[in-house]
Order: sequence, then C-alpha cells, then structure tokens
Amino acid sequence: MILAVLSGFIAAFLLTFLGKIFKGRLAVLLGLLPLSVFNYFLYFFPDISAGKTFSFSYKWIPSLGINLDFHLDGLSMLFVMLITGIGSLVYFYAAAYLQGHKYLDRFYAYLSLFMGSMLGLVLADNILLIFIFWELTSISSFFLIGFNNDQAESRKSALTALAVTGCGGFFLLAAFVLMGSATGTYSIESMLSVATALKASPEYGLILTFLFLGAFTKSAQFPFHFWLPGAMKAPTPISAYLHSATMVKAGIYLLARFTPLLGQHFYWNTTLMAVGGFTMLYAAFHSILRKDMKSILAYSTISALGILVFLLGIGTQHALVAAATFILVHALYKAGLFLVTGIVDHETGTRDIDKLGGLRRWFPFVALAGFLAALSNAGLPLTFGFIGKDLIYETTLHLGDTEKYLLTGIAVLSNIFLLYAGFSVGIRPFVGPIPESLVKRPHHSTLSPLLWLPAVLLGVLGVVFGLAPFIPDNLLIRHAADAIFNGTTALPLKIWHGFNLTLLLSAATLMSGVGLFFAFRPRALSSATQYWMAKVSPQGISEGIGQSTRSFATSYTRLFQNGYLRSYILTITVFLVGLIGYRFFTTVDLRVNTSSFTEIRFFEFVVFAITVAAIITTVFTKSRLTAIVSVSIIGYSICLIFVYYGAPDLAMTQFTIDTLTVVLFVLVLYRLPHFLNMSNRKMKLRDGLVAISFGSLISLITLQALISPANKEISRFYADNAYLLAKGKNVVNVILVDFRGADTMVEIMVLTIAALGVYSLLKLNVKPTDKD
Amino acid sequence: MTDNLLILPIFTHLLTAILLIFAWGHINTQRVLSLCGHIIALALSFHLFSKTWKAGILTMQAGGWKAPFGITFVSDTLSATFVVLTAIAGLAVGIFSTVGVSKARMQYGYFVIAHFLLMGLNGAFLTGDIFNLYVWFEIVIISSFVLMTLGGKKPQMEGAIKYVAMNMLASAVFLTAIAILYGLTGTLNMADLSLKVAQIEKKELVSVTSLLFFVGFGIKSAVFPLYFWLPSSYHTPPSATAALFGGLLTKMGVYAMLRTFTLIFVPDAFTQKVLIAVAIMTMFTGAMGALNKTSIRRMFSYLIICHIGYLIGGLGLHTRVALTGVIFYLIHDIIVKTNLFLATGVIHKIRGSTDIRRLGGLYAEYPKLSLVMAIVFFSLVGIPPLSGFWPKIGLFQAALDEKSYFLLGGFILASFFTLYIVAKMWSEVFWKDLPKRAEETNEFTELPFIKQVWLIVPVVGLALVSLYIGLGAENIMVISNRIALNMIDTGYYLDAVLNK
Amino acid sequence: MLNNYLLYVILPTLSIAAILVFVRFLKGPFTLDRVVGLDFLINIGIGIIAIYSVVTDHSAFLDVAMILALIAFLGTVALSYYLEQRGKQ
Amino acid sequence: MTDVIIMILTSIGTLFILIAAIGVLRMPDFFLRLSVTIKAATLGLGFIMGGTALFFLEFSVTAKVTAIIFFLLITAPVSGHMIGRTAYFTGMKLWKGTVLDELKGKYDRKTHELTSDGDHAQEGNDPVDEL
Amino acid sequence: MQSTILKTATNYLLPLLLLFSVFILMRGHYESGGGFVGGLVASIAFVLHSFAYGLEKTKILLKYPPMSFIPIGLLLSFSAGVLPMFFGQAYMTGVWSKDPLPVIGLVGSALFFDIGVFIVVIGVTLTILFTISESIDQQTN
Amino acid sequence: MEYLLIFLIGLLYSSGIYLMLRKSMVKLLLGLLLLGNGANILIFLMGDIAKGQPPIISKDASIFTQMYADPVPQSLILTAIVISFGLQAFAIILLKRVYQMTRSDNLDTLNTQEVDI
Amino acid sequence: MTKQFLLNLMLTFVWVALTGDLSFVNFWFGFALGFFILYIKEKNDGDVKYFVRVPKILGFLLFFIYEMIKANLQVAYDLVTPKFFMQPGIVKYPLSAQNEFEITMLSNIISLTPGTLILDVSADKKVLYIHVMYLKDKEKFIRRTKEKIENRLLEILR
Ligand code: NA
Ligand code: NA
Repeated sequence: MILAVLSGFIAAFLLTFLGKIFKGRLAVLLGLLPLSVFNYFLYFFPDISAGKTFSFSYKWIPSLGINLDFHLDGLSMLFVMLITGIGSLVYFYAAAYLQGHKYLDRFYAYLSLFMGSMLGLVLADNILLIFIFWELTSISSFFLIGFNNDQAESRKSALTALAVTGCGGFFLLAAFVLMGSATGTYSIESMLSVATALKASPEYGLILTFLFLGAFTKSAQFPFHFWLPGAMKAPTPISAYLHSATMVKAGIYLLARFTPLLGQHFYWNTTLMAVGGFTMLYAAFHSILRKDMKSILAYSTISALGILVFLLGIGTQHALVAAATFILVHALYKAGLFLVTGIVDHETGTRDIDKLGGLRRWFPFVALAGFLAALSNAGLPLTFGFIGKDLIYETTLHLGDTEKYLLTGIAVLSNIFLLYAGFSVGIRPFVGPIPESLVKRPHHSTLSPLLWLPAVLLGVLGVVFGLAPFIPDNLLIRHAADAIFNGTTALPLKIWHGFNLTLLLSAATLMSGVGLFFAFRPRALSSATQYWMAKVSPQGISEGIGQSTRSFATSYTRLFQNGYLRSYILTITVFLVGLIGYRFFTTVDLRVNTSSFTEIRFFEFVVFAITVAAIITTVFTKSRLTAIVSVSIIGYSICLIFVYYGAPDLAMTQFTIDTLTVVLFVLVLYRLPHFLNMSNRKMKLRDGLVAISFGSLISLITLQALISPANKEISRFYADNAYLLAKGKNVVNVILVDFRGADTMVEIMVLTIAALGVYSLLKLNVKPTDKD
Repeated sequence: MTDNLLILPIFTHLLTAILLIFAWGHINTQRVLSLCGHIIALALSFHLFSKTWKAGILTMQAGGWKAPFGITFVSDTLSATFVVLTAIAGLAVGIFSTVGVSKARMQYGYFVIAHFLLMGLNGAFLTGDIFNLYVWFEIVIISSFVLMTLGGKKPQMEGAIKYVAMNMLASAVFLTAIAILYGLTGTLNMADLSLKVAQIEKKELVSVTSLLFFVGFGIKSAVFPLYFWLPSSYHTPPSATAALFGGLLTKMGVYAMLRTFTLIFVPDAFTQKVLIAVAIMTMFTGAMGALNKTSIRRMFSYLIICHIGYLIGGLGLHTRVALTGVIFYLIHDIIVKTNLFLATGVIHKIRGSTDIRRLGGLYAEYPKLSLVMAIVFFSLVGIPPLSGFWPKIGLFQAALDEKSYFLLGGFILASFFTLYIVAKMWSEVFWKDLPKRAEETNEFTELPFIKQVWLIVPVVGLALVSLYIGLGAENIMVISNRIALNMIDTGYYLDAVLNK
Repeated sequence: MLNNYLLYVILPTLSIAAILVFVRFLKGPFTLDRVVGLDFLINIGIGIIAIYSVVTDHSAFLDVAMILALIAFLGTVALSYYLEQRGKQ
Repeated sequence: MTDVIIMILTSIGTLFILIAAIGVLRMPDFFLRLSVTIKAATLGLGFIMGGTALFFLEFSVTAKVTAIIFFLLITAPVSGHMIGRTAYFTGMKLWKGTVLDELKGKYDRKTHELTSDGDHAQEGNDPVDEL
Repeated sequence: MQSTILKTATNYLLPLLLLFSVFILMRGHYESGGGFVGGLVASIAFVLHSFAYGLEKTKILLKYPPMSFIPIGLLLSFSAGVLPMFFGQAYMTGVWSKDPLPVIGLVGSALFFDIGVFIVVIGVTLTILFTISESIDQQTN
Repeated sequence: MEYLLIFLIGLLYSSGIYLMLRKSMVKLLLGLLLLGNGANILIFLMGDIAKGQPPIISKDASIFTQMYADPVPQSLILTAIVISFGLQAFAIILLKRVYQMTRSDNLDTLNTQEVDI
Repeated sequence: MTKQFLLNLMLTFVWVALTGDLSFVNFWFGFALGFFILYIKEKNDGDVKYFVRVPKILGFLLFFIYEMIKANLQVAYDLVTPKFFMQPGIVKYPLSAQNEFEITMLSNIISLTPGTLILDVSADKKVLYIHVMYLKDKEKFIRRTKEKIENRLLEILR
C-alpha cells in the first residue's frame, strides 16, 4: 500500500536524475506507472464491494501524532480509480501531446509527484497527513501550471493558483489542528466515534470556517474560483487531470470525507448549499460567455464543483448518492472534453470556437469522443450523464417546500448553461464547414492513437456506464456514498425511473440547452463591459486588494525603515520608555527610604557638579573637541567617584581607558568639520523629552531596586575566600582572574577582535575587481 | 560533576582563531586550518549532544568554584542543540567561504573573525551565567561588526554604522537589565537567579526588569519595533558573512530570550500579551517589508524578521506545545536561513546580481541546482513535509489552545506571505528568462570545477540537512519536546547546576 | 583632628580649585585652554586622591594617583601633538 | 606632631594649587595661564604627596610617593613645552602687555622647524579653537 | 614632531613606564593593578615613543609587529586556563606552586593568565594606535 | 550620595540617548560613550556601597577585618569597561572610514542603500 | 656603556623601591628586569658620565626649592591683587649646554621655576626660547639664569 502511494514520489525522484532516458519515445512507458497502481487497487474491488475497508499504518512522527495511516474505503476507492484511471490515460496522452518537448522528463516528474500526492490525500486517514498531501498537490500544481515558465502569463497563473490554494491550505491546517485538539486524535476513524461531541464543541464554528476556506479555495468555489481559469495556462493534459478530474475535487473529497464528522448541522448545510448553489449558477453563466474552449471548460468545471458542494450541502441520502455519482460522471466527460480540446489545440493551433468548425472530417475519432462527452454532459438518456442529472433533480425535488423550487430552478438553469458549454466544446468545433482560416498543423501526418484513444475511451465509458449503471454503482458509487453517509444508502442507480417530474425537468433542460445552442453565440463583449466585469469580479477585486497591499507594504515599510538612524533610535527609545514606563507606573508603588543612604559631602558634591556640568557641555557644545574633552572630564570625574566609593582598580582602568579613548578620538577626528547645528528647535524639544523620560525612568527603576537590597552571599563568598582559596588579596582582581576568569578571557578576545577589525578597516581597501 | 567536554567546542574555535592569527596572511594555510577547526567543532558538538542527551544535563563549573559562585557552563538539550546547529551552519559557511570570500578579505582576517564569531555563539549557548552571556554577546557583536565592515564599500559601511549603533544600544540596555537584576538578587548564575527571582516579594520590579531584558534581546533578535538595524545592514556583506548572520545571529537573541523567559522570568500575563503583540507586528512588518523587494537578499532580510515573529509568538504563548514548536522552528530556521544566503551567494556568483530585475533563467540553465534551491526555498515556506512545516502545527495548535486568534491570524498571514513571496521570487529568478543585459558575466562558470564544487557542496549539504529535518521530523520532534519540557519544568536544570 | 582638617578644609579647598579650573575649561576660549584645564584638573585629582587615601587610611588609592600621574601626560602630549599637526595644514 | 606637619604640608600644597587655579582663571593670555599651571600644580602636589608619605610612614608608600613626584617633575615641564609650542604654532595671540617676542617668525611654517637665527618671514595664522 | 625635549624625556620615561607596567602587572593579585592596566601602561610607553621619535623608529624598537603579540598573549592566557584540565580539574581552576618564589610570591596559573592579558593588551592597543597613525601619515603624504 | 548618583545615572542615560538622536556621527559615538558610563555607575550602585573601603584584604590579614565595598560590581564594571573600549575603538575607526568615504558627518546622508525599498 | 649600566642600576633601585622588598634576590630580579627592558630599548646615546656629585646636587636642590617658593609667592601676590604688574615676553636664550640630556634637564628645571616656561629648543640646539612672566631686563634674565641655574647644573652633570 505504502509503495503504491509513494510510487509517484519515487518516480518523481528518479525522473529528476534519470529523466533523460524518458525524454523520447520511451515516455509512453511511464504510463505503466499509474496503470500498475490502478491494477493494484483493482485487487481490492471484491472486498470493497463487499463493504470491507482496509487500514494500513506506518510509523512516521508519533510525537506529533502523524503516522502514515491509510484507510481504503468506498470513497477513497472512487477517487483512487479516478486518479489512477484517468491518470493512466493522461500519462499516455501526454506522451504524444508533449512528444519531443525539451522538459518532458520534468513534466512527468511533476505529474508523478502530483499523482502520488493525490493518492495520499484520498487514502490518508490522519488529517495532518491529508494536509501534507493537500499541500503537495498545491505545490505540484504550481509547478505544472508554470510548466511553460518562459511565458509571463503561465508564471502569473501559477502564482495566483498557489496563492489562493496555499492561503486556503493554512486555514485548513488551522481547522485540522483545532479538530485534533478538540478530539484528541488526528485519525478520522477515531474521530468518528466522537463526532457528536465535536459538533457540539464550542470550536465547531471555527473549525467549519477554516475547513471551508481550505475546501473552497481548492475546489474553486465562489469567490475563490478565479484561479482556476488562469490555471488553464497549463498544458492540456494537466488541465484535464488536475483541474477537472482530480485536484479540484480534493476539496469535494474533503467535504465528503468530513460529512459524517461535521455534516448534518445547520451551519454546514446552509453554507455549502449557498456557496455551492451560487457557484454553480454563476460559473455556468460565465461559461456560456466564453469563446476559448479551455475557458469554457474551466467555468463549467467550477460550476460542476459548485453542484457537488451544493449536493453535499443538501446532505440527504439522495444528495450524497447524487454527489458520488456526479463525481464520476463529471470526471469522465470533462476529462474527455479536455482531451478533445487539447487535440484540437494541438493540431490547429487555436481554441477559439469562432475559428473552429468541421473538424470531424479531419479527426473523426476525436469528433466521436467529443460528441460522446458532450452528450453525457448534456444528460442525454442512456448516457451516464443522464443518471447523474437525474439524481440531482431527484435530490432537489425531495427537499422541503420552501427550498424545493428555488434550488431546483437553480439546478435546472445551471444545467442548461452547462449543456450549452459542453456542446460548444464537444460538438461545435466538429460540425459545419471548415473555416478557411483554419489550417492543419503540419507536424504530424497522422494523429497518434495515443491522443484520441484515451478521449474515445472516456466517451465510451460514459455510454457503457449509462447503459449499465449497476456496474459503477455496485463497484464504486454505492460504497462511496455509504462512506459519505456513514451508513448504508439504498438508492440503486437505474437507467429508468419512469415518467415523473424529474424526467420532465431533464427533458426541459435538454430542450432549452439545445435551443440555446442554436440560438446563442457568445459575442465579443464591449470593452466597457469587459472592464466593468473585470473590476467587480472576485479576481479583479482580489487583484485590487493585492495591488493596494503592495502599495501599503511599500509605504508602511518606508514609514519605519526610512533610512534615518535617529528615527530608528527614537522609535526604539519610545518603545522602551512606553512599555517599561507603563509597566512601572501601573504596578510599582514608589517608595523612598533613604535611611541606608550615605551622606553627601562637599567634595563629593563638587565632583558630582563638575560631572553634571561636563555632561551638559558635551551635549550642547558646538565644538567637537570641547565635546570630546568634556567626555573625558566626565570619565575622570567618574574615576574620582570610584575612588570615593572604594574602587581603586576601577578608577585606574576607567582613567586609562578614558585617556586612550580621547587619544583615539583626537587621532581620528581632528580633521572632521565643525559640528553642524542641524536639528530645528522642535526636533530638539521632542528628542529632549524622549531622552529625559528615558533617563528618568532608568533613575526611578534604579531607585526602587536600590531600596530593595538583595542578599549578597556571593560577594561575601568571594571576600571570605579570596585569600584562603584563591590566594589573592585584591578581591576584585581575584574575581577577574579566578572566580570569574572566564569573563576576562572573553574580554581580551573582544579586544583582540576589535584590534583586528581596526587593522582591517584601515588597511584593507577592496578593489572593485575583488568579488565575493 | 564537572565535565570539561562542554567547553571544547568553544576552545576549538578559539584555538583555531589563535592559530589563524599566527598564520596571518597565509591564505591557503588558513583555509585548511579553518576547515579543520570546523570539522573538529562539528565532531565535538555531536559528541557533546549525544552525551548531553544521555546524561540529561552536563555542567562545568569554571575555576572549580561551585555554582553560584563561579561561572557555570551548562549543556542541556537546548544548548547542545544550538551548539550542533552552529557547528553545522559553521561548517557549511566555512566550506563556502574557502571559495566564496575574496582573497583580500581572507588576508585581513576573515577566517579569524568568523571563528571568533562561532566561538562567541557557542559560548553564549553554553554559559549558565547571565553576565557571562553578556560577555559572549559582545564577542559575537564585535565579530559581526568586523565581518560586516571587512573590505566594505560605501553601502556596507553605511549599513555598518547603523548596525553598530543599534547593537551597542542593545548591549547597553542588556547591561542595564543585568545591573538591576543583580541589585535585586545579588547573583548572576542563571539557575540561582531562577530561585532568587522566585523568592522576591516585589514581583512588579522583576517584571519591569524582565521587560528591559526583552527590549535588549528584542533589538538583537530584530523584533518589531526594534528591528531596524537588520534591513539596514544584512544585505550588504558578502554572502558567506550574510549566511552566518542570517542563520545564527538573530537566533542568538532569540536563544537568550528563550532562556531568560523560561528559566529566570516566567512571563506574567502582561508580558505574554506584549510578546504576542510584538510577535504579530513582527510577522506583519517582516511580511510587508519583504513583499515588494527587488533584491532577494533584502527580501530574505525581511523574511528573517517575519519569521522571528513565530518564535516570539510561541514564547508568548508559553505552553509546552508552543515551545516545542518554537524549538523545532528554530532548528529548521537556522539551517534554512543559512542556506538561503549561501544559495543567494551562488546565484550572485552566477549572475553577478541579486536583483530580481536582473535575474532569471536559472531553471533552464541549472536544473539540478535549481532543484536543490527549490528544496531550500520551499522548506522556508513550510511546504509539507519539508522542515518548515512541522513546527507550524505546534504553533497553530498552541495559538488555538490559548484562544489567541490574533496570533493565529499572524501565523497564517506570515505563512501566506512567505509562500507568496518565495513563489514569486522563484518564478522571477528561476522561471523567467534571463533579461537581456549589456555584458554577461558568469563568474561561476569561470571558476575551476573544484571551486564550483566547494560552493555547491554546502548548499546541497544544508539542503539535505533540512530534508532530514523534514522527513525525519520524529527525531527533531523528540528533541524539541524534551527541550520544551525542560523549559516548562526548570527543576531539572536547577538541580543539575546547583546541587552537584 | 587631622582627619577632620583634611575632610573639611583641604578636600573642599582642592574641590574649589577644581571648580575654578573647570570654569576656565568651560570658558575656553581656545581648545588649548581646555587641554591645559584638563591637565590641571587631573593634577588636582591626584591631590584629592592622595588626601583621600590619608583620610581613609588606605594606601591603595595612591596606586590610582600613580596611574593618573603616568598617563595624564600621554593625553596632553597627544592632544597638543595633533593640534600642532593640524596647524601644519 | 606628625599630624601638624602633615597639616602644614598639605595646606601649603593646597594653597599653591588654589593659587594656580586662580591663575588659570585670571591670567590674561594663554601662555601665562600655562606657565602658572604647570609648576604650581607640580609644587603643590609635591607638598601634598610629602604629607601623605609622612602619614603612612611606610616604605612602599614612600616609594610610590617618590615615584609620583619624580614622574611629575619629568612630565610636567615636557607637557608645558609641548602645549606651549603648539600654542605658538596655532598662532595664539600674546597678551597686549607682552614686552618682547623673540620667537616671532622663527618657525618654518611647513616643516615646523625652529631656527636659532634668521627669520621665516611669515604672518601667524588665526588662533585655532576648533578641531 | 621634532622635539628634543620630548625625545630626551621619552628616553627616560620609556624604561620607567615599562618597569612600572611589570610592577603593576605583578602586584595585581594583592593590590590594585593587574594585567590590564599594566598592559595599558606598557603600551603607553611605546605610544609615547612613537610621538617623540616617529612611528618607524618605534616599530624598529619593537622588532615584531604589535599584532604578533596578540596570539601569544591569548595562547598564554588560554593555556593558563586549560592547564588544570589536564589534571582533571575544571577549566580556569587555579593551580598554585607549593612554595612561594622570591619576589613574585606564590606562582599560580592566575599569574600566567594575567601575563597573557598583559601581552594581549599591549598588542591590541599598539595595533590600534599604530594603524591609525599610519593611516593618518598616509593621508598627510 | 546615592541620590546624586541616581540623578547622574539618569542624566547620563538621557544625554546619551539625546546625543544618539542627533544627526552627527560623532555625537552618536559620544552618546554611546555616555550611555556606557551611565550603565557602569548603575552597576556600581547595585553593589553594597562602602565609602573609602576598597575590597582589598590588608597586608597582615587573611580575611577582611572591616567593611569593604562589594567587589562583584567592580569586577563586572571592569569587564564592561574594557569591552566597551574595544567596541568604541572599533566604532571610532569605523566612523573615520565612513567619513573618508562620504565626506560628511551627517548621519542623514548615510542612506544611499536604503532608498530602494 | 657607563650610561647604560647606570640606567640599569637606576631601574634596579626603582624596582626595589617599588616592590618594597629589599632582599638580595629581589635586587637581582630588578636588575635582570631592567637589563631586559634596556635590551628591548636597544638604543645608543652619546656617552655621558654619571658622576653623582651628592653635595652639589643637594645644594642645587635646596636652591631650586627656594627659587620655586619665592617665585610662586610672587605670582600668587600678583594674582590676588586686582592689577597685573607682570611684563611677559619670549626670550631667546643662548645655550651653553650641549647634549640633549643637558638641554632637557635645564629646560625642565627652568620650566619648573615659576614665571618661566620653555617653549622650544631650536633645531640646531643652540638656543632656548623661554616665556618669561616678569621680564624687566632681558640681558639680566639671561645672565642670572646662566649663572644660577645652567652653570650649576652643568657642574653637576659634567
Ligand atoms: Na586588578
Ligand atoms: Na575584566
């Protein structure tokens, strides 16, 4: 099992090193990878059909509760089949589609990475594991969308897709973590036993919010859908695979997977119905306005995803079965349509439906595939699509009176638009005369079967499943629906439900759609309309937000990082004074207790007064040398203070260092120009206030600390043992070279480094030719 | 029980530095010596780590004076982990430097100072004495000053003035805080401080003092609004230096904050709020700063700030889960940020610029190298299962557990912007075609093959380490867990330091 | 007696002398005046320290006075040296 | 008895210093101020040091005191000379009551070499009070 | 600067200052002083010499570049700290001779440590000051 | 006397910061110097104050027989002084280099490289 | 030769005095130390004889202290009275002293006497420039200085 999941990763890894081998015709062989995985999972069919599930567990990061726990049930199986089945077709298709491409090896590496991630995602039982694969699908999608990385548009689309899905991903992580801490486990299996408690927990709302953000972004629900049309910049096999059949369904999978856990709750149902319902209508409407085949498919995909969300939101048994069915239905016909589109694009160099027509003469098989897919999409009876649509209507019609009409209406309308979209892609390019402007690309004499066979296969499958719905039902759908429902669903798929309202609606949909197909052709929109639409579309809005974020970022960054050191220091000081001052004045009760303080004697006061005067001189003098000499007077006065307080070593050192500093200053600065009086009064006043409050704060803290004397046992230890144990009488020196000798060792290293620094600073002049 | 082993990593660098001064000007000798020093340091670090892991906590009482009277060196899991990380990053930068640093700089003591810097870091991580910590800080600072200015041209010097000024201010604040703390407790040993601080009745003054420490360390670890020195200076020095700075320097501030705010001061509610608010603003500011940068090194400088926010936020939450996340993140961050700047150095060698507008086409020209760099960049983003992802689980969980939704928002925001910025950078630097330029110089291809290897090996090596952190997350997780446990329950540390 | 005399007469007198010199230091008018003032201040400092060592009966302070005497000279030489160098330009 | 001698010695020393301090404050030109300081301080300190030595009456203290005095005797005139000559270079103006200036024009402006005869006819520059 | 008086005075001050510096170094353990201040005094002696005679002469006097003092001093201090580790004691543990030596008294590792400090300080101070003087001279020329 | 010292500490910190807030590089350095001095006195004040009693054991005794000033702050300050001397020496030279390059003491002109945001 | 030996001896004594340890060993240690320092110094001056003429020195010393106090009082009087009656001037003083040591000793002593300050020595070492506070008569000043100070000093030194 783990090998099956990881095979994609292993393949990707090997391809980065051995990719050259598969660049040529051997690429076809790579299709064996998904095919063998497909085969592997086929072995599970009998048991899954018997209602069994499989669990596999491998240790990975037990500390985080993350293990490679896989769980295969009906829902997983449905997705596994899609992933590996359609995957196999796409692998073969791509071998021909991208034949001779410079970076074919990379393409397959990404594709394998993606397939592996997707498999992991649908098989994982551990929600964090799900998240890991979830993110991996995003990132591999990023690389796939940006596959044509020399094109700016591709890069931009890849980035947008990653930004949207990535952002959602972080919320999803939050949701998962929250679920984990609410239930104490990351295993879905285990969570199911506490589902009721989870739904009742106060975090439920938050979990839903985060989860939906993750699912909606991934599954391109309004208003996060805009990345998906952009993602169509990817090569068509990618679009077929990722952006219709598999990755975008990850969100759906997630919602389906969590339905038994979090579903059947007012918030859950309402949100999903609202978002899904709106998305399906909005996107379906948009799809009929497009002329680019891929664009049409993108919007119809979004709409289909909306339908799925909508169905999951309804959450009834009907709805869940419908959802399970529609996943398969949609995957089959939409992948087909994409592959068809790819061939058309590949062979004619255009995807504009206005410029296409009559292609059935050139590519009869492709036309067949297109027709079959479009018909299944249209929900023509005897196609699998019919069954899918039937179930949707069934679902909406089974609702309560209040929602019934509205929702059914929306569903019908959406389906009409979708039918139109399917016909536009699957039928319109193949019928009518061949426009003169259309030329067949000369690079292939005959169309490779690798291109058309997969598309035809998908179309045929749509018909087969339509004729024998019990096959998919028994093998896949029922068990998937059971898994979503967390119980047994008893709604066998049937070709024929008899004459009823549902059938009527289907017929109406079909008629109206076909009518629309003949009556309406999308025209080029006026530039004003385009502008307006772009501006109010979520994409426009999000781009606007992006733009203003960027300009805000610039001005915000400039506000703080303005290049002026003094402004930095001011900010730091104000922060320090504000923070600590606030804390100090709100908590500490000021005490003044001078009993332990020593008296002030005149000669001490004089030193103090001279120091103060020297400080003031330093600050206000206009002469640089005066400032420097004043600083040295401050130092010397402090040296006297040290003497008064019994610190001869300190006094000595202070004095020597101070003298050296003055010498240094003089050596260095004697050439500098005069101080400039550069600040205005207002600035000086402001700085003065800040500086004084800083100083006062330090003074106050000092005073308070001084009043609470500490136990000086360490000093006493040093004093008592300096001679007895360390054989020295100058305790300060004994501390320096013995008790705390490690400090002194470091201190001389500081000096060393400073000396080396000075040396290099003055001696080393790097020439522009020296590079590093 | 005194164990001299734990001072050996420090000594290795010291001795190497001394020998390097003796070999002043002899570049080749210095190269060899420096590499030997790095390798020995790495070996010793691993040995120290495994010994510490087995023994729990190792101590060495310098001068044989038992704590709290002498200076105690302590190697607990936190210290040992940092020592190992420093050694790994140090070795990588050391290998890179042998080719990546100009001869002129080598002649004027580049290697010496680099070893002093690493020694200082090791010292800071291993000391158990607050004043000794200050002293090691100063070693690191002065070394970084020298490295920053070594052979610098105008912009480097301008950046250095700001760097120097603000770091010295930070030192002054740190020293002030130490002074007041000494006044309150009469001791400097961190374990002893832990006990003494707990005994103080006037907790308010302790809290005020702790905030002073916060500001001092905050400047060094570049949190909002104290971070200014970092964007002013980090993009100026040579890549090898920038890698040392980017990977290790700000982390030292974070380390100090982690130590003081778990061992000495347990943050009160107010401090927690401050930490969390600062963390959010730090992440926001870093993200905003990085968003529009055209120079990738400037971009990474801001990302450093942004990601410090994770650490401060986790510290602010101060739960075991959060701290586990913080430690894991730190481990990941040191390796990845170091590599980020080394990778940038390679890019600079290839293209002669780090400006996005002048970069491009790397993916087409150097696919394998690009793949390695992709690992680096996407580790930074935290794409699972790469290394940056795992700690986020803990951080998210802690933020949610503590109902700190603003902080969670900050985490998400920072993650998102990092993702966006790195992906955009990737698309511009690697995907985009190389813009046309007047002259095309590729220093990299001009280098002999062996030198190319010297430049690439550290990048690949560190990328493998970050891959290991990501895929072998369990081991890192166990380590982080233990560290976090010891942070919450300091009794073990106190016993080890004071009662032996 | 001696102690009090030193404490309350000599030390204050020396302090007053220091103030007077400091006033000259503040007044300048020339940098060299400040240099001379500085030199003199240090000398007064030596005196104060010597007296203080008597007052406290700690000869250790005389070491400080000794260092002051040794090193003050260097500062003065350096300052005048560079003022002269500057004069050359 | 020693106490009295100490008092006398320190008093004389202090007085000298005080007078020199007044001199520094009052003297009308730089050279005069310089002249007053250098020796008064040295002499005054000598007395004070003498008093100190007498107080301790210890060999080591006496040695230290001797060393200090010795040092001051060597260094004070040298620094006086250094400052004085710098002052002259930088064109420090002499007091209006000055009766004679035989140094005028004896310095070479470029090399700062001093001749014993013959003039380097040059005007003094303005006093420099600023670095 | 050509000052006969300064030169002559320096001739006498230099040895005196050096003597003093050693004195200050040696007695640090018992009274005020120690390696640091001692080293500063010693370096001031040479700085004074450089003022009087010019840098070149002082360099000849020193024979070795001041920077070469630094590693020697570092190594000495370092060894003094490391020495006890070979006896199984902690880094920086004081090791003392059994009997006092004449003049110096008890000889311990602390003394060597302080001598190391002394040498480093000389090296550092002189390196800094000489480098600056040289750069100024270069500018002037 | 403690009051005076406390006042002095405040004044040193204030003027240090004030000077650092000026536009002149030299003032910046002087400010750092003052700040360092302030910190030193602060450390000093945090020890046990004993006027005129150095922590030196008298010649004929092996332990203290009288009051003594707290030696720990003294040794800390010694270390701090020396360290800041190293840093300051470096900073002063750096300032000189920057001045050589920019021909200006004005800190505001030092942002050629921060213009590009 | 002689001079170095004497200098060495001087250093030795200073050492003994400084350490306050009069033992034999300390003497030799000081001597060795001094020798070492002088070796470092490694320089050669002109040979000056060190004949210590104790009585002359003592006499000169007494005279010097007397001069100092006298002149100091004069300055003091001038300072405390409101009006200055000084007549400062810079005098060119022809030297009899020849070598550097003599010149330095002489100028130090002149400088230490209140009222006079050596500003500089000419490059050819023939002339001293002295700043004099109370310069009534230039010739008299030069003559007096020569007789009372320079000649006596040279007697001691030569
Ligand atoms: Na000492
Ligand atoms: Na020290």
